Order: sequence, then structure tokens, then C-alpha cells
Amino acid sequence: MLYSEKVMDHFEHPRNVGEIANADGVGQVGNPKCGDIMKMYLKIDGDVITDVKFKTFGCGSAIATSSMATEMIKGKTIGEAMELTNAAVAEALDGLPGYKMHCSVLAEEAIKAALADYYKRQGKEVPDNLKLPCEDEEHGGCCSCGH
Amino acid sequence: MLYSEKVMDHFEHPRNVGEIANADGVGQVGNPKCGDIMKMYLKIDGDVITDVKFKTFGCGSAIATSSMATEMIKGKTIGEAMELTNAAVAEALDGLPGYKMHCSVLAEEAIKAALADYYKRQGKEVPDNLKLPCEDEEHGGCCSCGH
Amino acid sequence: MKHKMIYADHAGTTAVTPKALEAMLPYFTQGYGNPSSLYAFGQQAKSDLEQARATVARCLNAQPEEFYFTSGGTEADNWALRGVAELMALKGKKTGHIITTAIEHHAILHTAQWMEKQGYEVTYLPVDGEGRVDPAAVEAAIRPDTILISIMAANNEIGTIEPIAEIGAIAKAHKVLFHTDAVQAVGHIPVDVQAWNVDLLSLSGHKFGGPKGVGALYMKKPLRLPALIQGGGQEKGRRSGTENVPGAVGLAAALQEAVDHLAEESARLAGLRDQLLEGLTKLPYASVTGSRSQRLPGTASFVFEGVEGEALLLHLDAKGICASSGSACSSASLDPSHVLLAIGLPHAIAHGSLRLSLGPDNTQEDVAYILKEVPAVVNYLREMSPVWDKDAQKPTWVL
Amino acid sequence: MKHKMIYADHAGTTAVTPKALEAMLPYFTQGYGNPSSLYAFGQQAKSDLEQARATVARCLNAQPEEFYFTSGGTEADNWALRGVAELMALKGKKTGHIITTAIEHHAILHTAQWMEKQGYEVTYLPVDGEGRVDPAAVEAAIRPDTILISIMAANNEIGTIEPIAEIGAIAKAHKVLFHTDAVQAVGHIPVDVQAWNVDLLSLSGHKFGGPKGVGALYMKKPLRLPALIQGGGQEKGRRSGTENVPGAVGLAAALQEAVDHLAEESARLAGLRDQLLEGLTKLPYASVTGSRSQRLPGTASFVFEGVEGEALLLHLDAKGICASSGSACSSASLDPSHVLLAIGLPHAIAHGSLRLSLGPDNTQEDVAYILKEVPAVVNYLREMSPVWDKDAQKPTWVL
Ligand SMILES: Cc1ncc(COP(=O)(O)O)c(C=O)c1O
Ligand SMILES: Cc1ncc(COP(=O)(O)O)c(C=O)c1O
Repeated sequence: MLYSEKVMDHFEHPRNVGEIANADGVGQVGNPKCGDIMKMYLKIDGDVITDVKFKTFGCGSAIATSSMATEMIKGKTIGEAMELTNAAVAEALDGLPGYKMHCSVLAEEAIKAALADYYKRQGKEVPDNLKLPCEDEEHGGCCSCGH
Repeated sequence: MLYSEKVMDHFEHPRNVGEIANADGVGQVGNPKCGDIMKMYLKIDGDVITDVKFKTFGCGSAIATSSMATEMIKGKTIGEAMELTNAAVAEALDGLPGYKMHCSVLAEEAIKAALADYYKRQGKEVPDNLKLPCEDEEHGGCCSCGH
Repeated sequence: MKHKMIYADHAGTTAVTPKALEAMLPYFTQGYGNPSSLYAFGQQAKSDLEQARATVARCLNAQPEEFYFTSGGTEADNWALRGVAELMALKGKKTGHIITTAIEHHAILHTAQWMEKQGYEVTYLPVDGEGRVDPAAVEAAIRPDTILISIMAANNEIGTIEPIAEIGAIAKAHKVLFHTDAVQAVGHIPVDVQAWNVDLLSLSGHKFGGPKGVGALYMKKPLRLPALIQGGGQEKGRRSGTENVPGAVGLAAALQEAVDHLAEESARLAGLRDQLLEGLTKLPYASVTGSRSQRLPGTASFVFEGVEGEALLLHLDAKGICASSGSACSSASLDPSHVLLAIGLPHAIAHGSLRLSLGPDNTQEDVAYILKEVPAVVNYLREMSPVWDKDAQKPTWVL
Repeated sequence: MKHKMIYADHAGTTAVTPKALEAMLPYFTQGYGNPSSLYAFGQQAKSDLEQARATVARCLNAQPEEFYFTSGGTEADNWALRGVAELMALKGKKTGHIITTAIEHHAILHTAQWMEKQGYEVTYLPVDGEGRVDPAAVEAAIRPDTILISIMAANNEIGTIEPIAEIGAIAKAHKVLFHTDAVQAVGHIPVDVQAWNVDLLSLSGHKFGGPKGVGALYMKKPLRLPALIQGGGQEKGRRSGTENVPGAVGLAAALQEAVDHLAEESARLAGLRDQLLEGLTKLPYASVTGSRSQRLPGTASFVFEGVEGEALLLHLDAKGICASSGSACSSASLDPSHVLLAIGLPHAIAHGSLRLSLGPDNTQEDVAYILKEVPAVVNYLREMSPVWDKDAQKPTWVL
């Protein structure tokens, strides 16, 4: 099969879909040209991510990685969330086909973008490791498909 | 099927196989290198071919054309036999595959060689139309396979 | 519980029809003789192979000697392009110009790109918004050094039928060789190589109820391309390899069957297809790709803004619907289909494509089910899409 | 009345085994999904295809990713030669030297000759009287610009097995790519790509109970030849065209079956074969062609002086025996087989060749019947041969 059972489970029954009305941090990455856009909403209480939601336009693995990533940071501290790597998300899904790994990169970046937004809203300086390689591009965010 | 029914009939039940002990003319054409040798024996009474036999080393159509050619000249005059063309032999067999037409040429030539031998034995000059294109080659006769 | 499977990807591949399978079966274990062998058992296989060739020729208004069996449409396409180039090279023209279109199957496009690396020049003609090539543009592109025009008879992604007969007339008038990739056309619309004035035509068995792994290249007499695959001299020396007799027999049986029922079956399919085209474009920001009038009878194709094709397919799969997004072959690529871009769609929209291609096994009930499920899935995905405005029912993007 | 048919041309082609057919059948009408499609129905076909690839790999001690399915042995052979040349061209070596033998199948020979026209130099190594290549001669032929050695594992006409492992070691030591056409070997003798040190190996399904029209090319990792047939990117982009799933599955099933029974079946066949070799050489001026010791288990091959092969075959056919004279493929050619000439036979004698190749369906009774009928036919034809001296029982020719 194309995807692991875990991927299919998260794709067919994605966790934490939706928006958070009064989010403390919102980040969007991806590019419609590439067929993948992820938007993350964070509710943060003190140091802890108390709630997280996402909306994703993208393929099966884009939706599954969004879902898995939200599960992995919910209830975690900001520090822990900052540490989340795309490899960890992919691993938690029992792997992704090679040409779909960019989706897991997108999930990592969406979280970082939302955290960066949180820092900004708080008037704090954005930590270096939350800066995305091509932050100032239009449509907000990186595009691994080359556009 | 590769060959017509007529070819197969003459191949499986060749007419006039054998030798004639006191033949009046004997001709052999072909070349073992090419995989085809035909030898014709003629018994001639006056102007008439009263008996004809052949021996052939060669493929299915070589044997069938030898057989058919002997049938076509048996009882005929020398003049009539001289007129026999390879096309007529092939036609009498309901045709031959293109790449086997050289076998019918061989049959025509075997008859001509036997008739030429008859003229020689009679001390007569060999008519021009009995002369084969490459008569003086070794192994007696032409080889359409290029050797 | 999962719904029974509805196979709506007939442009991707088809089941072998029972008749075609029945025709093939004896050749695996009984009439398995090698057609190149001398004994009657082999000659029988040879004669059955020739029968199959004659059937194919009859179905397309050609002569049996004009058909060469191949391993499929892809090989036929590769052979047509490379073969013409090699033929010309043998005549002293070591380079030259090829005209094709931007919407060809990759079997043509990748071969054309390869030929560019070998020094050939290739013009990739644009198409209009419906995916139609303009015959006048073909004529305008012809140069003194043009060695070949290769234009598909019908597009595999959007179902658009090209004006092949018009292009054929132009090619003939300019004495330029003309190839058509008719893999999607043969067995689905009337194909007449003489009326079309084509010199070369590719077809593939599994697109019309024949087996996979067998196709054919038509070469109009006296055109004879040098072999792409050389060896034992089968197929009159132009395509070597022990002949796939069951494959050729199955292809011929399926083609005969398709052609026998072409009129009624294409009318039936067009009726079902039109229901899909109308029904699914009732969704907002949903549109048909390809031509409305010049369209393969079984192929319905769409884009739905704000959703992504793969996600759509996977959800449809979960509901038992087999469909495709762009060409089946390109599903592993990250770029949206070159065809959808060529008809002028922005990338973002092209990602949301869906192709439903119907065949003999599809019924009115299937269509009703599809008409219920596709909107449900599109709405569900749009709900979770960050680029869809639920209230305004339109995408948030400005493209 | 005609005797029941005895098929003794297994080196030409084989029947699909019941097991292989059973394995294939579901893929025509049920599991017909396109392996490149996304939905589970297509992915199932993909996974079955990969299973088939894994089976093939296991049977030859290779990795699954090292096998690419093709349309047969001929395509695999063409691809190996042209692919290596193209790979080298991509690295800047636009010409080069190829080493092969004088007794290869035409799939190799004609491709090699074609490559000579493209500017490559080809050494056609001679063989000894048994058809064996001398590994030392291979080594001596290697030049700094040698890009490929291609030597068959076993010869199709005379059944001689070549010293592939020795040549493989030489190729490896000299860092020259080594291809073997193992179409006659796979399924018939143990084949181990690692022990043999081959970089490339061709095989064909219908030579060991699989279907016609499917084969494979092995490429040792990390070697990756550019595609010969380009398009939709199947087979990891190296061999495009919708995958022939039933074909691949049938090939794998047949190979597994052949390998499972290789030891006992090859011993049984060698026993029958040896009876033929001994029995038929009791005729005067009859001899075995090829090696006695290094010989395919099922292949018995001869020359009978003073008779011509086609006539022999046709008479045997009339008696229900299917046999071959030289390669099946070359039966329409007027020249005797290049293999028989290469082992030093004069033309005249080479014309009198006969190959009897046995398979699983052949029995002791078949062999007894053949041992009765072949001498009868040879004697009959010699009787009517102008080059046979009946009294002396020898040919009249001095060659
Ligand atoms: C238009 C077109 N050309 C060529 C092909 C290639 O055919 P095959 O996959 O049978 O080689 C296809 C289908 O895949 C096609 O739709
Ligand atoms: C040694 C050898 N190589 C290559 C081939 C070609 O295989 P195929 O006819 O299956 O393409 C054959 C058989 O015909 C063969 O015997």
C-alpha cells in the first residue's frame, strides 16, 4: 500500500481539525502552487500548549502529518514543541514514501511558524531555531516543490 | 502453414526419386554449402523424355520442386522441357514462400543441366538457353545463397 | 461498511473482457507453439497471430502487414519517434525538427525530450483552454527540416479529442510524416487510419479490454521504420522477440468486441459521463477540464478549487470509488499535471483535479453513487482547507 | 495415423505451467488494477508485482530492486547493450569497445552490429569446437576503452554452458561491466548473480514455463542504466509502460517452480538427453554439437551429414515430433546457423543440424519414440540424397 496504516488512520480520521477562535499563535506554511498549505492554531497557557488545531490543503500525507504533529505537541511545553522534528513526525506515522517526506517538513515548519507568531504577539524576540529558511517569501513559507 | 498442401504432398510423397542406371543425361546443380543439391537423370527416346528421376539434398521445397519438376517434364519433348520455368514449377505447387523461390530456380537449372549433358553426350552443341549463368563454377552449378 | 467497488478509472487500465480472456486462454497451455518454428504446431500459432493482426487491421481500416505488435502503447510511441529519426538518419538527415504538443503522454514527451538531447529540435505546440490543438498552428510550425508530426488522438487526462483528420490532411499536403498516439482513442471512438491520413499510429491493448503488455504500431505502407528492438527477426525483422501470441490474440478479440459495440456503448457512456459533468459542476468553483463537445465518451474530468487531488482520491477509495487525478503514471510526481497547466490552469487549481473514466461495467447506479459521494468528499476537504472560505463558498486565494 | 505430439522444442518456447497460469489468471479479470494508481485496488496490484519481483530476486540470489521487468529476453538484451553505451555517453565516453562472442543470440548480435554502425568497436570472440569461450581470451580482449563484456550463460542452439563465473571474476578484476544473456540458463541450471559476478543479466519467462512477452533485466546495485523505453516512469523510471502484472506474476511463479525442482528435474532431463546423445550418434556421420560435459540438461543437438535440417524437421513433424534446427528464430534464413559455423562446422554439415530440447512433459517413452523415428527419417533422406553414398554409408563430399 502507498501509506502505512497509521498514515491512513490519521488521514481518514484526522485529529484536531479546525480553527481556534482566540489563538495565541497562528502559523501558515506552504504554497498553493505546490498543492500543500498547512495552518496551525495554538492555545498556550504559560509554557504549555493547551490546545492545537489545524487546517490543511494537501495530499493524504499532508493531512496525516498535520494531524500527527498536533497530537505530538498537544499538552507539551513550547520547548518540547520546538524540538519536534519532521523525522519524528514521519516516524510516528510508521514512515512516509520518500517523495512525501516534504509534507512532514511542512508540519514541523507550521508548528514553528505558529510558535514564532506567538513570540511576536507576546512582544518577545523570536528564537533563532523558529526562523524558517525562507520566511519572507510570498504566500508565507517555504515550498519544497520548487515554486 | 509454411507450405501449401501441394508442396507438402510432393515433399512427403516425392515422385520419381532415384537414379537411372543408363541415363541419357545427368545434371547436378546447387552447392552443399548452400544446403541444396539437385541431381536429375533423364532417359530420352528420340525427342521425348521417357523417364526422369532425381536425388535431392535440401529443404522441403527443394525436394518438392524436384518432384514436381520431374512430373512436369516426364513424357514431354526436349523442347517442352527446355521451356519449363521455375515460376511454372512454383505455380504448379500453389506457390512457395518468397525466400524459397531459389529452390524452384534450382529445379529449372537441374533439368537444363541434364539436358545440356544429353546434348554433350550426343556430341551436339549445347543450345544457348541451356547454358547456366555460372556453369563453370566448382561443385557444378549456381548457388543463389551467395557461396 | 465499504460500498462495493466502483471502478471509474478505465482510462488508466481496464479488465480483460471475458471474450478476450477466452480467446487468449488456449495459447498459454495448449497452442503455445513458437510462431517462428517450422512444425505445424508452431505454424498454427503463427497463423493465429496473423489472424489477430488481420482483425486489428480491419478494425482500423488498414492492411494487416501495416501492423507490428509491441509490448504496449509506450513502446509503440518510443518506436515511432526514434524510428522516424533513425530512418531519416539512414537517409543522411542526422538531425531535424519534430512537432508535437504540450499535452502528449509522457511516452511521447520524454522521448521527445531525449531526442532534443540527441540534437533534434522539438516544437511543443500549445493547446487552447479545452486542450485542442489548432491545425493552423501545426501547419505554421512545419519547417523544411520537419521530419515528424506527433499529435495524440485523444488526451488521457482531460478526454479531449484532437482534430486528427485535419492535421493528417495538412501533414500529407506538406509531405511530413504524421504519427498519432491513439492509445486513448482506439476502441473508444471510430478510428480510420486512411480517413485520418496518419502514417503511424500507436495503440495499447489494456485500454480497451485487452491484456496489459501488448500494443501495436501501425505503419502506413510503404513506410517501414528500422527496429527499436532487434534480434531474432520476428515481425518481419522490425520487432524482434518471441511473439506474445496470447497477448496479440487477446488484444485483437477485445478490439473487435469494442468496435462491434462502439456506437451503442459510446452513446451509453456519453450519457453517463454527461450526468457526471453536469452533476459535479453544480458544486461551486468546480469546473470541467477539456472539451465539452470533442470528448471521449467515457471520460469526465474536473478541477475542484481548494481541495487537493490525492486526498480526494483516497477518500473516494475509502468509499469504494476508483478514480484518478491527472495521469495514473504521474501520481508520484509533485508537480501538477502538465496537461492541466497546458490548458491554462494555475498550479493551485490544477492540484485539485479528478478524472472519472467509465467503462462497460459502469451503470446508472454507479453514477448516482458517484454524484452523491464526490460532493460529500469535496465539501469535507474544503471544510478542513485553509484556503476555502466556508461562508462565502469560495477559495480565499487570489491567483 | 499420426502419433500423439511430442514437444521437443522447449529451448524454443514452453507451455505455461498450470501453476503459473493459475497465478496469473486472477490478474486479467479481477486484480487488474494499474499498479501506478493510488487507490487500494491499484496498490494491491503494485504489491503483487513487487512480490513477483522479490521472488525472481530470491531465485537468483539478488535484491528485488535489482530487477526490472521487460517484454522479454530480447528487450533485456537490447537494453543492456544500448543502456551501457548510453550510460557511458552520459559520462562523456561517446564511443568504446564491447566484447562479446560469435555465438550469441541475435538479440545481442544484431544490437552489437547496430552499435558498430554508431561508432562502437565490437570484438566477437571465437569459441572452441564445443562452443566454449576461453576466459583467457576474454581477458586478453579487454582494452582501456572496453565498456562492456556480454557473454551468454548458455547457448540456445547447442546447449553449451559458458564459464560465466570465471569471466565474471575477470570482468570484476578489470572493472569492466559484465552482462550475461541467461535466457537459456535461468530455470534450467543454478544461477547466482553474486557467485557469477555479473552486473547485468537477461532472462525471459517463456523459456521456463512462464508466459511469452515478459522478461527481466537484472542490474547489480548501484548500477542503473538509462531507460530504453521512456514514458510514465514505471519500474522506477527505467522501463516505462503500464506494468504487465499477470505476466510478471506468471514469470515469477514459473521461476519459483523451476528452481524448486531444479535438482531432480535437471537430473531426470539429463538422463533422457544422454540417451538421445548416445542413441542418435550411433548413426554413421552423426555427431553431437556442443559440449558433452558443460551442457544444458534438456538440450540434445546434432548434425547428420548428407541431410538437410528443414527436411528433417518436416518429416519429424509429420511423425508428431516438434524439434528445431538451429535457432527457431533463424529458420527463415538461408545461411546455416552462425553458432554451428562458429564451432567450426563446414556449411554443408551445418545445414544438417537438429536440436531436441526436452522439458517437464517429456517421458522415457518420448525418448524411445524419438530414438526410433529420427534414424528412420535420416536414413530415408540420405537415400534420396545425391551426396550420400548408400553403400559406403558416408557422404560423397570432400569438404
Ligand atoms: C495517451 C497514452 N499514450 C500512451 C500510453 C502508454 O500506454 P501503455 O502504458 O500501455 O504503454 C497511455 C496509457 O498509459 C496513454 O493514455
Ligand atoms: C539465448 C537467448 N537469448 C535471447 C532470446 C530472446 O528471448 P525472447 O524471444 O523471449 O525475447 C532467446 C530466445 O529466443 C535466447 O535463446
